[in-house]
Amino acid sequence: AEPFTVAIAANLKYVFDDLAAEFKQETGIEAQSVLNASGKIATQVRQGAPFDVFMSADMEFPEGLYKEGFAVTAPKPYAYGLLVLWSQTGADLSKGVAGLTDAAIGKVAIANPKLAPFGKQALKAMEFYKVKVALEPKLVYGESITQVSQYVDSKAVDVGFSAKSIVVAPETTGKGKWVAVPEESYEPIAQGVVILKHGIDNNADAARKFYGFVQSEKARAIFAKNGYKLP
Amino acid sequence: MCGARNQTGVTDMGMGEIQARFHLARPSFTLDVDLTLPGRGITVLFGPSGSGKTTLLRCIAGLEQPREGYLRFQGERWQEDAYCLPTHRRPIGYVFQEASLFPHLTVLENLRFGLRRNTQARPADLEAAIALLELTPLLGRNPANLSGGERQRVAMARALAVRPRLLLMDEPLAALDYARKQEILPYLERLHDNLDIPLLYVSHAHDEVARLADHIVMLQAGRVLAQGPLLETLAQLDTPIRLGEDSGVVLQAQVSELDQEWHLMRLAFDGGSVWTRQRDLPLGRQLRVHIQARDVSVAIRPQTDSSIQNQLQGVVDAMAIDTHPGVMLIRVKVGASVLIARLTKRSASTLGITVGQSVWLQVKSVALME
Amino acid sequence: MCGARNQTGVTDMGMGEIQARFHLARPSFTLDVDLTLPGRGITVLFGPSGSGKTTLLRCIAGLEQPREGYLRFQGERWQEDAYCLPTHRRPIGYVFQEASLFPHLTVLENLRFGLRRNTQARPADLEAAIALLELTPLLGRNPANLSGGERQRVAMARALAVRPRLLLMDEPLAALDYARKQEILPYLERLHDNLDIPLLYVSHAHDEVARLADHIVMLQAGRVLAQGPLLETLAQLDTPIRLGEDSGVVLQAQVSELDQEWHLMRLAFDGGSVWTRQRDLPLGRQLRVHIQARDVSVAIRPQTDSSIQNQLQGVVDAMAIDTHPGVMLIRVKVGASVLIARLTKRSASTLGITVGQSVWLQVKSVALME
Amino acid sequence: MLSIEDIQTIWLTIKLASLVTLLLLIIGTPVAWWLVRSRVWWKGLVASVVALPLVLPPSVLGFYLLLAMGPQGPLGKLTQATGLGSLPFTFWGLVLASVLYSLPFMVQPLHTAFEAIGERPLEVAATLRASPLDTFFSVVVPMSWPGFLTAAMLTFAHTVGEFGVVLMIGGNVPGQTRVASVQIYDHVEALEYSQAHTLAAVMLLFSFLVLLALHVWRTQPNRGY
Amino acid sequence: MLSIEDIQTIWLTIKLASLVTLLLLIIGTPVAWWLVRSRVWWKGLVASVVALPLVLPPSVLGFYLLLAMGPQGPLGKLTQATGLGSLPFTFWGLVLASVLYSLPFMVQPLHTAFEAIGERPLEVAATLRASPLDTFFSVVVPMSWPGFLTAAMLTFAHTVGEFGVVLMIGGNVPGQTRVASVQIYDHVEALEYSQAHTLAAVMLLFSFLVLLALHVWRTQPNRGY
Ligand SMILES: Nc1ncnc2c1ncn2[C@@H]1O[C@H](COP(=O)(O)OP(=O)(O)OP(=O)(O)O)[C@@H](O)[C@H]1O
Ligand SMILES: Nc1ncnc2c1ncn2[C@@H]1O[C@H](COP(=O)(O)OP(=O)(O)OP(=O)(O)O)[C@@H](O)[C@H]1O
Ligand code: MOO
Ligand SMILES: [Mg+2]
Ligand SMILES: [Mg+2]
Repeated sequence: AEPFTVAIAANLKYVFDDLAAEFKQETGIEAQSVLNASGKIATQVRQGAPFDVFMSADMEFPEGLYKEGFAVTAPKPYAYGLLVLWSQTGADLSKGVAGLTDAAIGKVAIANPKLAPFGKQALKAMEFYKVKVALEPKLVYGESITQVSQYVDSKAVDVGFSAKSIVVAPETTGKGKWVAVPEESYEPIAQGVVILKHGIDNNADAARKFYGFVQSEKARAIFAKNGYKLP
Repeated sequence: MCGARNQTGVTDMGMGEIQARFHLARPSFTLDVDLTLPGRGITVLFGPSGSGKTTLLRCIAGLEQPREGYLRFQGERWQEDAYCLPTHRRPIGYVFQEASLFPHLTVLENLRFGLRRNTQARPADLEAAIALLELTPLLGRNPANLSGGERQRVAMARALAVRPRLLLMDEPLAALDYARKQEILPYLERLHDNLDIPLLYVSHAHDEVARLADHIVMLQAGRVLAQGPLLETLAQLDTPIRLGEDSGVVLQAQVSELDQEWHLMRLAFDGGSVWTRQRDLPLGRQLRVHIQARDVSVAIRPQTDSSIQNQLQGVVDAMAIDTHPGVMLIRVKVGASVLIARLTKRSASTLGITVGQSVWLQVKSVALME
Repeated sequence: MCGARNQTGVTDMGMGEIQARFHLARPSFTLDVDLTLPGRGITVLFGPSGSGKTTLLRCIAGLEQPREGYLRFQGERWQEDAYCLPTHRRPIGYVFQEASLFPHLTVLENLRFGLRRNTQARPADLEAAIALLELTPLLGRNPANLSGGERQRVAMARALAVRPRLLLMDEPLAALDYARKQEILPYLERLHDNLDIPLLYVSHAHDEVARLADHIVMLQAGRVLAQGPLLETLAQLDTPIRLGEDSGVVLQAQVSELDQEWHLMRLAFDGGSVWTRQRDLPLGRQLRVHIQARDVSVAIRPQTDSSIQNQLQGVVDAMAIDTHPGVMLIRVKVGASVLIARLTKRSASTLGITVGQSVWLQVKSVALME
Repeated sequence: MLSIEDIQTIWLTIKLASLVTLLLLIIGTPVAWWLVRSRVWWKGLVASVVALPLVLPPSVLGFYLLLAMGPQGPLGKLTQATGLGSLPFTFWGLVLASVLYSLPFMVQPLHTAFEAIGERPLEVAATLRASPLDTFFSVVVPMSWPGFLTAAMLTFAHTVGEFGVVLMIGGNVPGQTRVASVQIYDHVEALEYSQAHTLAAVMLLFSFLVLLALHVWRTQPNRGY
Repeated sequence: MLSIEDIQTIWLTIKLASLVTLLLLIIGTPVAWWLVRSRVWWKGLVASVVALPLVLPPSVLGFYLLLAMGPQGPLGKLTQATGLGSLPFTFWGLVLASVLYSLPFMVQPLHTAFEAIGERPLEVAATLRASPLDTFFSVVVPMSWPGFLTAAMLTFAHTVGEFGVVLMIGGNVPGQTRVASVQIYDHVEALEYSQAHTLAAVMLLFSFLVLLALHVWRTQPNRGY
């Protein structure tokens, strides 16, 4: 039989290793991951990609797939992404988003608001603090939230709007400073999961089990540990 | 080049001849020839620089696509209307005016290139060509590391090694020194005696023309000015072919006597004989002798006590002005043969030479060519 | 090529000479020469194919980097130990053995290439070269569309147009026909008379050697076999230089009489005179005549009633065997001059010719070269 | 250090790049030769179209290729009708996409190299009985050796580094379409920088050695070319 | 239809690609010539290093370039010390990155073309008083014209299509570093397919015309080359 394949949004890469290990222990089923940007996964699914379950970085892509019949379950949020401000150049983050207008702070990176939900929410937070116009000249746009992390990591920007899941990851601990963006200033990013038509046709059992597993307590614990807010 | 259409030359009634008719127009030059060349022997293409010698050879090889072309080789159709036998199907050997060796192959690989592609060719031919042209020490070399003459020798051997049925050579000996030419010319002569391969040969060198040509084609500005068997053509005093200082006649002769003591031999021709330096030739051997007009002097009485020992009696047949107004050529019948002498007009006048007069021709023995 | 180091040739006490010493080792060839060439006139490099003529020219041009090299041109240091004047700083004109035109330039652009880069050069020189070599109809053409001879003419004009102080020519006339050679040779002669440019000339053609050379260098297998002024060298019977059929001497002569009626002129040299075809030359004009041994016959008495009108009395000075055992050369002193005659041994024996004997030489007037 | 997965991706990369280079040698050579020899007026159009894939961003090109190769696309319909099955997300789909994308890197240098040979060697070969095909292999190919090496180097290196098209068409399936460039991307996305650096360093070193070997071979004095 | 923003990105792309092509002509030409003429043993190493940027996935290469050009990177320190300021997220940063990334597309075809000229034309030029530099411009450059065109075409097309490096270094800043390739990508990612198709079509058409013009120029019979 075909291996059971889960297409995952790029930001889930390291969480997934924990999830898959746990899932294997529980069910004995090996879940293989295919990583890509959520939008690209959606496009590939429409073109017949052999993916069984899709864990997106937002709700819109799985929603679209469901409406068009490529997904067989309505999308369900499995976790919420949280915004943080991250710096490795020693910028002063104590004044939060409002303090980014300080002349001592140079470039600020956000994910492309057109493409990435994290970017959209970052703009929302800036609007909330009424600094959007003032910050505009400082902004640079990453393709995804990971690229924002690379900008921070390379110290090419002073501050980036990153995800909490990234700054708490073992790979980044101890690198610079981060502060959470208060949740009242934006909407935490709902990330949805769906079973795909290919999954039902080819790996129905594994797909259903995994779909259930993602919402289980064990999985929730893993998400929480990795910096996601739980539904 | 001729398109690689997949037809083969349809064979006709064999006629042993080469019939060539080409019309090829270029911005500043038009080749327009209609020739019937003998199917054996050596035909020399002669003419000033830019007269179309190379272009004509290329047409015959199928390397040019003339607007109008008709070519039949020994009855085989090589070109006619839209039909054109591709070059690689023509059993030719071609020596280009520039040696054109393959730069990516060694000398030996160059030589083997055609051999490998031709079932007719025998390795022995290649070995003979290598020996003749003294290529053994060069075989492993790169063409870029050869001297000009060495390159040309390799190109000749390469063309000879494919055992062609028609040899096309564009000034193959131009870069070679006298001694080497003297070695190669007899080989080309033998080739022509033994193998019956017709050879079209472009040359500017009068000694090559005189020595090799059976047939001569004179080109000028893309047109044929004159053509014919060498002997006839050279004996015509009013021919437009001027071999410069080398006007003369070629006689068919036979070794008729050997003088071992003085290393001389007597060559008999129809109407007389001349003594010349001995060569390693057997009695009875047929050969051609070239007697240049400049080496023939005229007397109205036999001359004695002179080192000129070849004296022939004959009758003045025709007289003509040469290229210079002070000089003239006279044609003298010696038996069935014809010789040409050059002398100043003043001498002709002083001696009172007229057509029909009996004269003594003096030929310096050493000036004969074998 | 010589490295483009930024030194300039240091000028020495001018000596008007070319001193050249090169040692260049290649896998199968070693050039090892030590020459002093005259700083004016024409020096012909002569030798069999592969003897190193091209390599020597390239060393002089600075295109080869010999392991040991020493070169001084008219007192200027061009090469010595590690020092080497880069080619583009040497005031030379070079005609390569293969025409080597720039394929991306038209004929005219090729000709102008050197002109533009040389403040010494004058456009008039280029115009003269274009006229002489009849290049006007070719000026707009692409080198790829030229015939072999046309390419070579363009290459010659290109080298002449830079007004060099030393001309290096590698068989420049090899691809040219007789008539064209006859036009270009006088130009090269004049060049040498008027401009005082020394010319190093590689040639296989004996007529070119005889006609052009003041000095001759004979190369064999990378070494100098013989060298010296042409007149001396050719008059030495035991010289290793064998110009094949063209052995002979060159005499300095003067136009001393014109016969307008018969279009003849008399050329006087030290010890005698000969009649030859008239040329467009004034009375008193100095020139060189080449008398080939094959055109001289020997008699022990004056001859009459013969078309040979030039008879010279002299004394046999030396006798030697020629390349062929049946033939010999004899040297005859005519006044202060020396002539060489070739005759068969049998004739020599029959006539009883010995050293010290008085003889009559017959020279066919038309065989003289101007 | 490198994980077994990393090594698998390297192996897949070498397989893909070698295969693409080989296929492009087979496809690109006649295309380039045709571009040099043909006298039709529209060959300029073809030459330009060949270079076009380059100007699209790889992932966008990948998107269009995916549309073409997908079940509704013209290419997809064709492959399914002919029983070849679906190409996207398979190794052969990757190969096809890379071939299309790297075509100009093969064709352009060969075009230049073929042009530089000129007429004369072809004429000489014809007078020595070599058919046009024979001449091509025995004269044109060896004489344009440096051009072939340049073309192969550019194609190989470009296929190794390619990633936008590969990710789109291949779908990052382990063991099938997850080549090293995608794996490096994965590592970077997971902020596993040290793994990313190691894998990148290995790829660089390997490619450096391949390129160096090709270069040394090319300039070897006594190869006779 | 195209929005004003789209047109701005096209303009930026043309500016970037032209500038990069021009700069690479200036930089790549001496590098390629040196590779052909030099006799030092380590030139093979240099030749291989020149081609190396190709084998890294563009976004990874972009990341390394970003590290180098960032305030702590060696290049960044240099530009800041010399008063050139910070390069990432600026147009000139893009130019620099593209130049590095496209270097092999310029150098490799030129290398092949220069090699094909051989010694003789250089020798002839020297006997006609042309200095080595003069010879280079009056003989080598015109004789390797097709190589220059190939190199310029590949470089131009590749820079137009490049996107991984550009996105990373440029930071997608409108009017400064948001070139057409990034814009098309954004449209596709945002599912704005019709805008993506239009912009892609315009870029394709434009590039096609540029390539076609170069090609026609190259094969024009009476250019004398
Ligand atoms: N490819 C070409 N395109 C245009 N004209 C050409 C081409 N090749 C030769 N010609 C011209 O055609 C004429 C004949 O050239 P061809 O090469 O046949 O002369 P040739 O008799 O061989 O002269 P040579 O003895 O100098 O080699 C010349 O005037 C030459 O300029
Ligand atoms: N680049 C080279 N590398 C190695 N050997 C060479 C090279 N060029 C020439 N030779 C050899 O050096 C010798 C002399 O060559 P050169 O070209 O000087 O001869 P040449 O006297 O000019 O002959 P030709 O009259 O045939 O032109 C020849 O044996 C030749 O094979
Ligand atoms: O789909 Mo993502 O995780 O926003 O790059
Ligand atoms: Mg010719
Ligand atoms: Mg030579």
